[in-house]
Amino acid sequence: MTKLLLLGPAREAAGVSHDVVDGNTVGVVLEGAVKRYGTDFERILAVSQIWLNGNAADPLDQVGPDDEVAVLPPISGG
Amino acid sequence: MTKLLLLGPAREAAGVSHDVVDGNTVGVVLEGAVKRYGTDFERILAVSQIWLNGNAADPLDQVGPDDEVAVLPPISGG
Amino acid sequence: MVGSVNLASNLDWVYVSASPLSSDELTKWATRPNCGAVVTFCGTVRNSSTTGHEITSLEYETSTELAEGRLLEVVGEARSRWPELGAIAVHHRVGSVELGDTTVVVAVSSAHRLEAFEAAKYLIDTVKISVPMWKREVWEGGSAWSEETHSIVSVQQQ
Amino acid sequence: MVGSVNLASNLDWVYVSASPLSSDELTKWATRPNCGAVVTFCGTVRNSSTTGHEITSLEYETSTELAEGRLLEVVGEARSRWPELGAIAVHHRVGSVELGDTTVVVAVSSAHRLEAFEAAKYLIDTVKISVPMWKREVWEGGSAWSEETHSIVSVQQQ
Repeated sequence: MTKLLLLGPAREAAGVSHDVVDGNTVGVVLEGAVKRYGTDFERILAVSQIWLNGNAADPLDQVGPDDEVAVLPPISGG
Repeated sequence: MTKLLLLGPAREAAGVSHDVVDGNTVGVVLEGAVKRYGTDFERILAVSQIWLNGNAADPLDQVGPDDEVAVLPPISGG
Repeated sequence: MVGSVNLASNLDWVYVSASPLSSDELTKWATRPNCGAVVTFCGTVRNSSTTGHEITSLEYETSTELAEGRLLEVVGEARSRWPELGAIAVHHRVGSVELGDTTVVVAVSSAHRLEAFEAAKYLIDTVKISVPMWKREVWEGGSAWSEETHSIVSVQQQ
Repeated sequence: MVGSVNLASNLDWVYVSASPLSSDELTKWATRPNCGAVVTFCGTVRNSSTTGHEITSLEYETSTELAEGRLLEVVGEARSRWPELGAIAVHHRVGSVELGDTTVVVAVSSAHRLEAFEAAKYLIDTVKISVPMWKREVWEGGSAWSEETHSIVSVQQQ
């Protein structure tokens, strides 16, 4: 169980900004997210950065219930 | 007769900011100013720029009663 | 005073806000007795679109926590590049912003002006590419994400 | 609104003033619908002296007419170097200016930020060396002309 934060187009494709997903690594959490939100989300995830607690994450990083995995699609500047 | 404008240290050395001096060229007007204000003024004049009606002047430029000769010592920035 | 302030020094102030930004407030805050120069940058919404519509406003979306964290990283990188800087403030608007309104303000003070200019330019250039911030263009009857996009880059890359 | 304004365009505003300057007024004035960037520079009196005294204020002296004329020349040169600029304002204080108070403000707007930064830096650099302006340092019990001086240079030389 890990917190998931979905931003911009990822939030729009998922239909939610915050969620909780099963999994003990970043990669497993994101697989669960794709299963839950479908192919629009999967397409955006493919070009997104993944942060864990505010820093760039690796799919193999371990996660627990207090961690937050964030999906950050390409940005459009200020 | 030409208007004379004295600025910063030139104004201080002359004791006046505005004056009227005889002469039909910039050079003659400035000679008259040196005679009137003395050596402190002369020393500052030697390192000053001279403008005639807002533009850089030559000692030989002709002047009349509506013209203004300005003495601009080195500046100290903003 | 709200936003993430480095309270130890009172020299860094970053803020992501849904309320109008005041460049005057940032300029005054950044002005310090030992600093002869303050450079302020304001980015405003202009009538130019990536989607071809007559836009009436922009809608900015982010995570305040992630965005303020990244803004503090950008400020920290500026300090390491220009150690002589005085105060640094960076505020970014979120939510709906009308045409002509300010979306981002940077204010930097320094004893001398060269570093203040260089640091202000680095700060806004880096904020634009390093801080998570998504922009929707809004027009009469519709809206869409801005079509000029790029991956978020680290604060060292600029 | 006072000072020498290019009324034909309402894009250029120079002013030599004995009253306090407002960087906020210049920033707001320079903000235009087609300009996404505004860069503002404020120069303030700091506690640093060329004469070795504990200065309490500065005293600026000029001819308003000559100074405003030269400021318009500086603005004109900036326009010829960066034709895409929006509005340009340069205000300079004269008379007595206290520590911490603003002596000069430059505000420049542009569609994109690079030109606004470059032009603002050119403008203040050139104002400092091209505009007739004499500075006295004032301390408890005395005053003297600033000892850092240089000849006035043309607006093209920067």
